[in-house]
Amino acid sequence: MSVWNTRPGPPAARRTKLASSLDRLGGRREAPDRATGADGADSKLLEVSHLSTHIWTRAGVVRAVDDVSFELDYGETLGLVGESGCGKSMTALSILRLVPEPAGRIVGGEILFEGEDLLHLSAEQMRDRRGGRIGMIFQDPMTSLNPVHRIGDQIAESARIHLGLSQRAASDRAVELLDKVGIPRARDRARDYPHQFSGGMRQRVMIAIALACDPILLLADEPTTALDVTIQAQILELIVSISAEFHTAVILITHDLGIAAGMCDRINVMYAGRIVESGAVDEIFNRPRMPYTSGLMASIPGLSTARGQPLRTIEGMPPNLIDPPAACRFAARCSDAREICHAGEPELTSRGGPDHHARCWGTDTGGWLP
Amino acid sequence: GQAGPSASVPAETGPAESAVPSTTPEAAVESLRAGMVGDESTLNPYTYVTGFPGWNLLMLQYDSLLQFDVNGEPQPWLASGYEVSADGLTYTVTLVDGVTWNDGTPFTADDVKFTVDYFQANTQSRFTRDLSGVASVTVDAPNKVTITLTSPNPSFPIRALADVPIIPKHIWESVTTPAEATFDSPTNVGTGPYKLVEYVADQSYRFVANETYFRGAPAVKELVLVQYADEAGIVAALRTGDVQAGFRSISPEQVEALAAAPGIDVAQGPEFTTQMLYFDVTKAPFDQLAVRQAISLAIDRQDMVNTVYLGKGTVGNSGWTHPSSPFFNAAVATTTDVARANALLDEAGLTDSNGDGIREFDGNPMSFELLAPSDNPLRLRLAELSREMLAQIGIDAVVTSIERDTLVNRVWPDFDVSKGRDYEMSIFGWSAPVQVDPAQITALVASDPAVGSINIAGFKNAEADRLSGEILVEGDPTRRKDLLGQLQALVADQVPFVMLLYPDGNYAYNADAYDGWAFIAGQGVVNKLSFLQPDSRP
Amino acid sequence: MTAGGVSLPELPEPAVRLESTPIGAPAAARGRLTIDGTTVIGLVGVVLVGGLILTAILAPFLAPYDPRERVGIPFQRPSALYPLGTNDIGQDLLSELIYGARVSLTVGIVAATVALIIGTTVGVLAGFYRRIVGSVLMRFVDILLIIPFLPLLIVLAAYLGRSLLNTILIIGVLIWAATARVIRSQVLSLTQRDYIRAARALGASDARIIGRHILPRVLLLGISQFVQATSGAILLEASLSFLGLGDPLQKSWGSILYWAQVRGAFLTDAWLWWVLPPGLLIGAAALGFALMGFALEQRINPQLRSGR
Amino acid sequence: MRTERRSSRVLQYVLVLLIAITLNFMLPRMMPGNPLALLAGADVGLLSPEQRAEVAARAGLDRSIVDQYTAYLGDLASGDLGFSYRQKRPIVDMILERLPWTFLLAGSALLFSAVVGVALGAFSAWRRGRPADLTLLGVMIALDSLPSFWLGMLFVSFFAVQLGFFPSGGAITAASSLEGVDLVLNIASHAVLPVLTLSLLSVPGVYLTMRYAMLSVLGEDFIRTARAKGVSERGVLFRHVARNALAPVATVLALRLGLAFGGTVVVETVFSYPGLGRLIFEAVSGRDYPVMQATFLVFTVAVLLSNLLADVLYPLIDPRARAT
Amino acid sequence: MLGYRHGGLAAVTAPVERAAPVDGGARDLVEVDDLKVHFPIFGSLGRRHGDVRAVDGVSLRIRRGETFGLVGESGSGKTTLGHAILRLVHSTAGQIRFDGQDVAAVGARELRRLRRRMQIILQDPYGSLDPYLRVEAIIGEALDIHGLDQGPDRKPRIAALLSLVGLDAQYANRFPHAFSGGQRQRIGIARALAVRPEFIVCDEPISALDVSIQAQILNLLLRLRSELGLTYLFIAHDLSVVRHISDRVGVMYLGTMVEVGPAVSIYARSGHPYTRALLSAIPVPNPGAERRRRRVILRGDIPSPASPPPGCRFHTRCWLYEGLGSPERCRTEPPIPRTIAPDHQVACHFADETLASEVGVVQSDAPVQVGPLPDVPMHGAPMPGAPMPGAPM
Ligand SMILES: Nc1ncnc2c1ncn2[C@@H]1O[C@H](COP(=O)(O)OP(=O)(O)OP(=O)(O)O)[C@@H](O)[C@H]1O
Ligand SMILES: Nc1ncnc2c1ncn2[C@@H]1O[C@H](COP(=O)(O)OP(=O)(O)OP(=O)(O)O)[C@@H](O)[C@H]1O
Ligand SMILES: [Mg+2]
Ligand SMILES: [Mg+2]
Repeated sequence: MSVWNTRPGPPAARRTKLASSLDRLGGRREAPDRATGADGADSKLLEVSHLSTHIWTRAGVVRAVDDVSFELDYGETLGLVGESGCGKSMTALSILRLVPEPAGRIVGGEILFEGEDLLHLSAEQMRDRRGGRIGMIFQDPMTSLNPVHRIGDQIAESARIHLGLSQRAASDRAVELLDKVGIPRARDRARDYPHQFSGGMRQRVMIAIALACDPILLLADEPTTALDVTIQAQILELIVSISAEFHTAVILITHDLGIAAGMCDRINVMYAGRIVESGAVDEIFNRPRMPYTSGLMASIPGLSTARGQPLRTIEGMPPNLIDPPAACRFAARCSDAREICHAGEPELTSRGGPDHHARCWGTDTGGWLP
Repeated sequence: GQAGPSASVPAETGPAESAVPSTTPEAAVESLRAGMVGDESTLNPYTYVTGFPGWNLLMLQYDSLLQFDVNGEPQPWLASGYEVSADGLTYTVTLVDGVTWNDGTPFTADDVKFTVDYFQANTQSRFTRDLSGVASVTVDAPNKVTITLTSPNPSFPIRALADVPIIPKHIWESVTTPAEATFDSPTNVGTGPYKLVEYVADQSYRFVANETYFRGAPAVKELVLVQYADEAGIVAALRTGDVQAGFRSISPEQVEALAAAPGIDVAQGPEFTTQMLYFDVTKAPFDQLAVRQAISLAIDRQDMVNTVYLGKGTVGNSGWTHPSSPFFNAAVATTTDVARANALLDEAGLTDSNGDGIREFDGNPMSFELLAPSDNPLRLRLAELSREMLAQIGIDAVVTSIERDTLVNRVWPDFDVSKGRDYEMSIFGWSAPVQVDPAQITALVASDPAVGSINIAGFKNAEADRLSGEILVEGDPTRRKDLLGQLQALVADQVPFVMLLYPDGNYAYNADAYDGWAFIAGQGVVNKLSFLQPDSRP
Repeated sequence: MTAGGVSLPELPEPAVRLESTPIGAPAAARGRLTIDGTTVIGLVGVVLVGGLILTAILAPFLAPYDPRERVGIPFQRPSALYPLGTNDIGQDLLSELIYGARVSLTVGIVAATVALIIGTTVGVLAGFYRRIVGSVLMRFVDILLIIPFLPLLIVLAAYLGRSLLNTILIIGVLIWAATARVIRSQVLSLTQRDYIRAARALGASDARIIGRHILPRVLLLGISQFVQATSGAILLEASLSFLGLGDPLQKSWGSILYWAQVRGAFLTDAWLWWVLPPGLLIGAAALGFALMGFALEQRINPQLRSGR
Repeated sequence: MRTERRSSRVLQYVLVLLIAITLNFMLPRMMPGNPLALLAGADVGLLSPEQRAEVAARAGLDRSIVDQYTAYLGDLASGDLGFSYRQKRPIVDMILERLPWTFLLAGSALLFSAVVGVALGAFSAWRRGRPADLTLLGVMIALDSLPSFWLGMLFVSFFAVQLGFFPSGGAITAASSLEGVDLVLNIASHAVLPVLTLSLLSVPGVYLTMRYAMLSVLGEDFIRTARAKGVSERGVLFRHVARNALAPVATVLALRLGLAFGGTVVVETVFSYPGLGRLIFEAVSGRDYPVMQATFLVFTVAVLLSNLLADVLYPLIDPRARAT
Repeated sequence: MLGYRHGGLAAVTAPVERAAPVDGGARDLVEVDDLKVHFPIFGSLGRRHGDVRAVDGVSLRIRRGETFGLVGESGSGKTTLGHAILRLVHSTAGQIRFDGQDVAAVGARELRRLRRRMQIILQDPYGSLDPYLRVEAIIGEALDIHGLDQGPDRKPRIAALLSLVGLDAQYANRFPHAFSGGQRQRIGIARALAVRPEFIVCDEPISALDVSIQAQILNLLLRLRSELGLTYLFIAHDLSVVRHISDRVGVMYLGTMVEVGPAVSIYARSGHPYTRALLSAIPVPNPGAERRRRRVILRGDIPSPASPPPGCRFHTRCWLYEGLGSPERCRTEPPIPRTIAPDHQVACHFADETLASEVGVVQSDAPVQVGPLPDVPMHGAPMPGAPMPGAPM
């Protein structure tokens, strides 16, 4: 039994035993000090600005990600929440430049990662970032592993590509990682194939793959949605402890506000291809400024809501991303919408706290922006 | 298919009109390659497969007592001569001296007696049938045997003496199941001009000349037969030079094309196979003479020869016998007259009462199924042309192409005419032996199944039966010819079937490679004479 | 051999799904070019097949002669009078070719229809009544698929005799197994669908479920199978006719080739006008249907559309 | 469970084999026509009824169908395929003589089409949606739509008859005492056209399978995982896509091995090639029951063996099928 | 029959005939006794390798008018139990009585009548509607099968059903693909309501939906229950949802019922370590509460239902078992349910120890006030005949 506390400790620099042993093994380049970043406290690990990703379909161009900007600090966990189809996955895939081509294309913006614009890297350089500095975990562990390769090899592949390890060293490392993510008898299990693993174990393997090269950024796209609630808890615990231990920044994509509340330092709420609210987790949950965010939270029957009572709902459904309205995209579903809401689109503006932004015509004080 | 001829043609009939120039090869040809179709197994008397060319190839290694000459007449061969007793029952045969089997053992009269006894004891359909009338064989001397028949048989020399291969006693006496015995180079022993030295199933045969052959060393030292899937394969191989001769008659459309090819000649001549139009004369309306006569009159045989055989055939004679036959009754005329045919039908009251272009009988339209074998394109075409011609006299023939064996089974169930028949009309034909032995016409028309064994039309006519009976026992050649002429006239008049045409044999070869071919009428070039020096030929 | 016609491979349990992609869920990624390409491929197929069907229908107006009539002397070279020459008994080859479209296309389409009917029936029954009926039927299908095809075809053709109807029946009866398999796996997955369960819960009878929910769903798949089977059937008819196992008296493209073969046309110059055209037409017809089938399959099977 | 699975699979094959054997026995006998003509030779009509009966009895045709069947099974069990009516030789010999030729044709054609088909299929999948892919796809579907006999006929007509490059038929220049390299060259020159015909016709099948398999693998989630690991395009294509596509492709190839046997019928007929395919065609047209039965059986066994091969191969390639 | 034209909503869906309870209303609507549903595992030649014991000895009572919530991990047999009650799967052993009638024993005709009284709403709104049929046909099929409202009554009745679930009547002509998930689920509900059932199995009807839509559907179900007096078996894996809607809750694990009790009691004082673990695993959208919470993480995976562990099926993953030093009882003896509170049974040998533990106890936090709740009457109170406001699209 393990009883744990969700929060990682204060983001102090910690190099773990595993991390340093990996350094020894791979003799890889030394990462800049992960607590502060190479260029001092000012610079962020990831700065996404005005990112737009479109998908061409027969019906028209889907603006899956529409002018999205956000930042991520070293070691920080950022939640990306929102309804299905709002562009969360596309955002993550855009960062890795894995948007399904040729239908999808990043049409604009800039993604500064450790100071470099990922969109300007060559394919070769980009591959070097993928799986190296940036790891990714996908939603469905049942299909995300190659069924014909051994578990160990799939983990080792990353290490071999990015750390240039020998076959032997790479597989030793795979065993070490498997052990790390809590697979018992790791050395034996490394020789198994994915189908011999349960869903939860596969997701652990996915995490091991993502962590194989000690990434500085981990993208987790709904890593627990496909899992049972008790297994979900196992995986979440793993991600938390690992990210704390490796001091890895995490972008956690989820539609479960509960998970976001428990896991994240900061939250970005997305709606119809845009970020509509962002801020520190307590700010977002305790003082939501966007009716959409509060609506989402109110729709969840919590342990504290009155049983049997109707819940607050958000009626209607998100707009079509092929031809989004020029107004506030949420206006059509917003119970507080006024004329202005249907007239023009508000900017993402600072609210209340320094790190709290919302895209709403309503003001903090309950009034309305001009 | 075709079967090897076992009868003679009279001397006055020349072989092929386009007779092959008989050159005298100065030196023997080293090797000759010829193409054939279909495997003939190990080529001994019990295993060869078809009458043609199986029997013909068999006889390259074996000899019979008599041998056809190029005119198709039986001549002394292993027998230096024979005498027939007055009652026609006893044949005394004298053998040539100094003949040896190709394994060195001397050939004697014992081998002849053994051969007859063996074929009688171990059924081989053709030879057992040939020898079925033999009561006994006695060896009078090492070079003399007496063969006694149970009843007189004027066809005996043609059908038995010139047909049955003599087999070596010292080899065969230990063979108990001949059809299943394995024959190979040491056991394949004959007296013939060639010895089979190599057989690769489905691919080839290799014969080498018997240099000590009693008629002299053959003109071709090595003979290689290559098997092809079909005629086209042979033609292609002839053109590419893979083979120098085709042991199969080339279809008419290829003749000109091949003859035009450099170095390639085509030997043409009569083959006694037949193409006929049959109907079940036991069934209405074919039981009416007028209908049969009208059909015969409606068929334009020349058109068929020209269109389907491109002229490479002989127009059928309504008396059935080939004009080249010594027994041909020249008085029997064959006419095409559509108007008279229509008149005949009108007279018989078979008119087209409903104006649909088809006559009626007993209220039924004169519409019949005309069977044609699906594997024989030329017969299919003959059927199509027949349909067209019969349409002119208000008879609707619906051509049905069916599997050859199915057709045979319907026309001739279990090969037994006493079992009846299940067809209306059919294109059918007989192999060469049926035409070569003039007496065989009786088998076509006699109503007693024992005599009319191939009377598949179900024809029954008292006069025909009488004539048949006489023909079978008549020993006097002139009288026999007269009787045969009468029967031909009767056939032409009664129309038990419609004789359409006799196809020609066309054998392509490369004249530069070898040119010594002997075309035996009704048999073609595939025979041992083709490979003997001209002075060795009878 | 031409056995299955276009052998779009059957992968273990093809995952054929017909649902339109749910709104909101990421649709299978589609390359623009692939879609366009598929459309073009399908259109080429439609044009080919349409052209040939039109030819067949308009044969009496297009053909210069009655193909059964001997209009010239045999074995003529092409001339103004006979654009493709004459055959071995003087029938006009061009007219034969034009009328041949009727037989070849009829055999193809009707045989494929027979296969579609049997295959769909067996597939639906085997998929719906999975246990006993299903396993018995599928064992039968297995055996049919394992028995050497062409030999069986040859024997059946020989047994049943030659007629157009028999050719159609033989081909139809032998090629349904593949259709049955594909349909069955589709039905198997359909019966697991929730809306079938819902219909059951409403008290719907088996007949109603099959008729209303299963059949309409397998229809599209059936059509794609049908189109591909047509292509195969046309080739089979040609092969059978060529081997002399069809009805040589029917004017089909295969039988024209049969006559060309038995009368030695391909050993002479005649291959140019006697052998080439019918072969090309057979190819064109088979290709037309195959292309249509291919395009249809691309549309139906989302797995084929994906790939990034 | 694993052994049980395997044993039940074997059971299934035995069942199919039994049914095939029975069918093989029944089908030739269902054919119209009388084998007597063959047994007795062309002059059967001139035989007396007694002689005919004797001939039939010698071939065992006089016995009841059940007797014939049990005798047939008994002979099969002892490896005796019977005696040819037509060639009057043990069928085992005939088949053994022809088997190598068919193996040569089918084997080389399969090898050729496997290499070419897999390579082109992979290429197409890699260029999916581009003009090169679509062109190749069109060509392959077109090739697949050509009748095999026609292609063979054209080859004979063009390469053998008109140009004289290759022999027009046969497997080897008959009765030529060739040895060593000459022999090999001779055999090879005979095999070129039939192998080419067979290959051209089976390349599309392999190609389409490969392309299809690769495309469906390309759409799988784990390919995205591989990309996210930073695997290069080549690595994705070879290590991940091709490796996964291998299982269906190998299965199809194994199954084709069995089908290739049957596929030789037409080509061997066109090229007068002395293989099993021609044997069966000859046997059918000649009503050689025992040969028909035996060749049917060989074809069936070939298909069964190739199915078995596929079954054995699949789990070797796809670990999921190795489930315990 | 009540006319849809004259009555309110109730008239639209009121059961055509409602059999009087056999023994005067005291009887529970659904009675399940020691139910077992086993699925045979077949080999390739149809040989049976064993059984998946999807439901393995479950007993429960569902009272008239109550909502019975069923939770448990994936594969624990919830769906199978629901299907067995409707006889969508054959039960291997045990008894199911609906309103006193043995569901397994009735003939085809009677079964059809029964299925008019019980209905099911399925989890996947995308898979549960035939994409080839128009909405009208989908809902109409329910009417056709039972011969209800045929002829001129059919169209208006379908329209009334649609408006009952908050959809515009003009949608009747559309195909399912034109609808969002939430709308599709409404269509599914309308289909179930078409036959005027008394009892509905809701098999995870909201799991596949977005949070915002989930609330809409939950509200709709709540409203229908109060208006139509429906009885629900509500299956979910989300404990907070179950708690919100249910009167009583059953917790399933590997085919068995490990705990049954009033919702309040279960959430406040669960006596089963598994329930505790489930409770502790629910993430709540409240960073403060999350931070303070003590979670229990179960080790390992759910064992295969084909070979469940002996004794207490949960012992392989049980935190308490570990804490107690692996008592042998848990491994050998299947626990018998016992009552730990009124109407609250637990199948655990060490229920007392569990009760004493703090693990997974839900701290009641101050509710997060996120704005005014819509003015909707409470459970049980009648509601005016207007459809819910703000119907989508
Ligand atoms: N391959 C594709 N083709 C067409 N549209 C696509 C494709 N992939 C995604 N989209 C569209 O892009 C938009 C954003 O998709 P995305 O996958 O980022 O959503 P999401 O927020 O991750 O949703 P979910 O919670 O369902 O995963 C959606 O409207 C989706 O329909
Ligand atoms: N038709 C079937 N055949 C065989 N096994 C089945 C069948 N239906 C269900 N099962 C098995 O029975 C067990 C219980 O399944 P069930 O669907 O009832 O679980 P559940 O609790 O509803 O799970 P979920 O939350 O995933 O819906 C599972 O292991 C499942 O695999
Ligand atoms: Mg997503
Ligand atoms: Mg379920």
